[in-house]
Amino acid sequence: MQKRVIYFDHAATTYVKPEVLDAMLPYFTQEYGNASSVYSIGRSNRKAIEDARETVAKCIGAMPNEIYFTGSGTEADNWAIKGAALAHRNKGKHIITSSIEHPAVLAPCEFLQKQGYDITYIPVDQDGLVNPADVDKAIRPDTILVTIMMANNEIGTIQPIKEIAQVCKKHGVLFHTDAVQAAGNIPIDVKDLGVDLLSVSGHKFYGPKGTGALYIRKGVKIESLIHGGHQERNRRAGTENVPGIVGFAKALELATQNLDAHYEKLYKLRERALEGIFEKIPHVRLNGHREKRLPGNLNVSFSFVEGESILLMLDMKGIKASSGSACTSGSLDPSHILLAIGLPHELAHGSLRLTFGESNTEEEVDYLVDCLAEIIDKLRRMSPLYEDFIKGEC
Amino acid sequence: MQKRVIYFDHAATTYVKPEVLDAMLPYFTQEYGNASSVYSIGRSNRKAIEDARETVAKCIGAMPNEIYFTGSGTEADNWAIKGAALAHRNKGKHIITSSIEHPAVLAPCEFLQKQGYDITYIPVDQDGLVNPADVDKAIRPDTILVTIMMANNEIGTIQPIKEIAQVCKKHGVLFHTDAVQAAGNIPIDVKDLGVDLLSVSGHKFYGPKGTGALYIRKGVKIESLIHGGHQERNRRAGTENVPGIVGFAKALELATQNLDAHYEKLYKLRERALEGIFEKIPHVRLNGHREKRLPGNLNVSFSFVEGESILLMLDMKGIKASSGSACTSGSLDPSHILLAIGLPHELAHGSLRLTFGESNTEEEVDYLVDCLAEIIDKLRRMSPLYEDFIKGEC
Amino acid sequence: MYSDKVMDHFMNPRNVGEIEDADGVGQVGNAKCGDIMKMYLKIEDGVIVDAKFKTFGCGAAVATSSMATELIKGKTIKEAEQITNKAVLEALDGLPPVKVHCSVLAEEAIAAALNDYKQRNGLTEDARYEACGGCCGGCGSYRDDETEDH
Amino acid sequence: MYSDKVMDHFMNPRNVGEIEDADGVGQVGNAKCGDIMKMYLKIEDGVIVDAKFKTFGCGAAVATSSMATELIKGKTIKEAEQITNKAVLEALDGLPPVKVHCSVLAEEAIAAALNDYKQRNGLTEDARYEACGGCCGGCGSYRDDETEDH
Ligand SMILES: Cc1ncc(COP(=O)(O)O)c(C=O)c1O
Ligand SMILES: Cc1ncc(COP(=O)(O)O)c(C=O)c1O
Repeated sequence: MQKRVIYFDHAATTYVKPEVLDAMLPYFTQEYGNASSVYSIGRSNRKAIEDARETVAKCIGAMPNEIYFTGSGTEADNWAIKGAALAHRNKGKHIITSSIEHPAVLAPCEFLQKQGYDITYIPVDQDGLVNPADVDKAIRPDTILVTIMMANNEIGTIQPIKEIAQVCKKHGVLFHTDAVQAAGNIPIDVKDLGVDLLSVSGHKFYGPKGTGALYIRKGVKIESLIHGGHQERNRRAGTENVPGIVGFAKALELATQNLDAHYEKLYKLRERALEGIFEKIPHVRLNGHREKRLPGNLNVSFSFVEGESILLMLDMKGIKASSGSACTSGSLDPSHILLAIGLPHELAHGSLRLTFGESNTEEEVDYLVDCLAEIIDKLRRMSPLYEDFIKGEC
Repeated sequence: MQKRVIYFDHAATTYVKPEVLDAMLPYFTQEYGNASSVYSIGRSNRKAIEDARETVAKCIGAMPNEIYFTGSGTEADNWAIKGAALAHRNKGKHIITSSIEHPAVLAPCEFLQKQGYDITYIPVDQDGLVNPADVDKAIRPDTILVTIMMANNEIGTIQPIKEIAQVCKKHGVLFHTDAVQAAGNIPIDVKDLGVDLLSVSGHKFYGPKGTGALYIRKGVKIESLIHGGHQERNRRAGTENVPGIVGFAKALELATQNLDAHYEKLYKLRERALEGIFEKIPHVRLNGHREKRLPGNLNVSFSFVEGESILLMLDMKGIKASSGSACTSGSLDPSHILLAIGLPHELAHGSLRLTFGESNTEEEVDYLVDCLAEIIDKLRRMSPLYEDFIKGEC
Repeated sequence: MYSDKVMDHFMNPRNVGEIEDADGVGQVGNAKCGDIMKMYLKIEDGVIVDAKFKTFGCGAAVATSSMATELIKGKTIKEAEQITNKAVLEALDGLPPVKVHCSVLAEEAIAAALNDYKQRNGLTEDARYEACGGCCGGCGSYRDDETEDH
Repeated sequence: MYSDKVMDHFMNPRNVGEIEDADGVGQVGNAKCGDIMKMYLKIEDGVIVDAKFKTFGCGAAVATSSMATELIKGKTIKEAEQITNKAVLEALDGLPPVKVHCSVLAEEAIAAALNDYKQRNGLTEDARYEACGGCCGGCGSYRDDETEDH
């Protein structure tokens, strides 16, 4: 019996679209030359890379020579943060970030802290929003970098990036944004946003894993993270992953072309799920901003139950989702993001993230809602917290 | 008219073997779940990664938990060198390397030099060999790392890694070797070699580009290069490139299984080319050690002519090769490796690297020799240096 | 990640519920850490004739609760006191390293319920049983990043 | 990387060779840098009636030598002196940035040969013409890592 599989975890990773894989395939077995070679097979690879660079640039409003391909979104984040920190340490060692960043940003900041840098974590409000005025206040004469994500990976909240960029510009401080979750889901125009550095990751928009890119505004000084050969205009060494780069660009191109339809579709699925859940299940709360959020992101907390249990039971029904519960992260604490928006530990443990994608249907959403109602009921009936709550009520 | 293509540049990069691509394909479009997820689609990815790790470990005589997947050979080299430098800086800041390393090793060393580290470059003899006694002499109380490549990318010379490792062990100094060119061409057993750190790159043994691995001996302290999520046991962050990892392991497994036959085949092609060239073309010299060299590597210098010109003319005949000439490297100097073995600039500019691979044939080699004889003759007839030489002779 | 046994005890937990007139009740863990186990025992002539539980927690927490109640049913208090977290682990065909603390929690929940019984019956001098706080990591179940995958 | 014109002039270079009784010979560049151009001129009544070259160097070095000889043949000395590296570049439909110095070298080679002719005929006071050393980068052809691909 083939079990039905319904994938609601597109923020974790997406499948590679067939058109994307098709674009990549020739570069594995046929067009495999080294892109730095003088001979013709290498030159066709060089052209493929430069075409990809142009495509990516166009998709985010940059110039081709402002795009640098990396091996992941995490590498792009590490490069932006450590590279800027190293290049500007003579000016100062103060970096500002937010309390709800992805580990790909937080961990480099913590690393730098151990190297003698000073990190300020801007808090967020109950919806997960950073207040640009807080950034303004936090900037000091020795501030060299502000890094605040464009859209959050767990609660989907979209930050006022343009306003924060203006604050940074006013003070002459570099601004990096982690747009890994934003790319392919909402429009990105680096010039309009006014950012200096911006990271993206291929496997979040139906491109291949192990690919990413860093936008570096022309004129921005930044040290390399990976030193070696002359690739990527001397800034990111290593034989170019040609199929990966081609697939990355193709995926971003497809995503950008269809952005409105994509947004509309995911938004509808999200709202349908949201309404269904709130209608059928009591004691639930929405995490993240009601409107300023990624179209495909739904994050809710169910009182009295724990997230991993929900995930396992959903999995038995063929539904794939994720949670901010400690039990699923391999760490001992629940999601720092959910705590940062003020959730008590219990509700953080009881969170469920559903992230919708292009192949999901309304029927799948309805099935999800039915399953969830049943699962939450079952888990609550075995929860001592629910028992206490009910007894307290009567 | 479809032009014949003969690829003699396998040290630059290889095609992906069909079996390798087949192993990768399911992970692009079907098995795409996040390997860190609790649900079943993610778990099958986790298993694929851990199976790959076991395979790679077996191929180089390591334990699975000593293998860390990276995004390239360059990243593995950077990680080994910068990671060791950072983790051991309290002991000292002296690093020893050789004068013929790949930029993926030299550039991180130069970077560290700018950060206040002290780098010693061990010279090589006319065959490109490092003398372990020189390493012994260079080690100081503040030496924290020795990094010397296993086999050279240009001249193919194989270093006495085991002897160098013994020297390092005697002094209690960490030893890293860049085995990017060695892997898949000669046997590697990390325990027998006695190395602490060893880097490899997938696209040099018929695996995918954008993949690599670092062997870190259990117990070796090393700082991360890419910080973020908990992947690779907290040591190399970023969503795992599952198809890449699977392809990397499959390729290394195939290469290791067939190592003897592979060696024999490439060795024969190399010797045939070598004999043909020396028979038909005067004023040529072999670069690198006559015996202690990679089976598929042939590097020769032709007096009075320049390398890029040779490559272009070979390309017109459908033959793809490479050169240590400055004109092909994008830098202003010819190969530092050829200069390090004592070649005058002129001969370094006139070098040609032919690196044979599994799909090459004897017939192709014979065609190469004929083409080369013709091309070198043509180029010499338009060379003012050859004119001077002939005039000097009579 | 979980064995079939664990998944079976998670999806079809045995002995879920309360015992209205329980002879001993014990609760360990706390919501902050994501695991709470509450154990109800019915004890007759020193023998555990019934056991039920309620658990807030992950799959492993539910499964270990279920297995623990199964293991102690029909046992004497002495026998039940000798059931360690290892026994629960083995009965479930093991747990991932990061989940081992759940089995410790189960052992503690039994102990807490038994202690409650003893106290009610004047069989112990401890005013309060010192249970494991339930907050992971305190009981030797630390992840070893060097040597273990998780 | 190279235009069709460059490849044509590289594969089928015009005017390769020596002129035994040349009226002017100039050589620029050096083996260290990988580029040497030697230019032979036959000059009659102030007009370049023949030009030949020998070049050690990359594809661009050969092609610019070839094109340069083509451009000056039939020209007066004055006209030839006004042929800049830009003219050579344009005639070849351009060169990659890292190869622009080759066109400079070609301009210098012509100048050196013309200078040799003038010296032999007492038309100049310079004892020795100061040619570009040929070592890349000195003539504004530096790579700009910020803005240009190579
Ligand atoms: C917001 C955010 N930043 C960075 C990353 C890191 O991207 P990757 O895992 O592709 O390296 C992710 C996803 O994992 C993310 O969601
Ligand atoms: C000896 C050596 N080390 C390191 C590298 C870097 O590997 P990659 O380009 O795959 O990052 C290469 C090849 O480019 C190499 O030949």
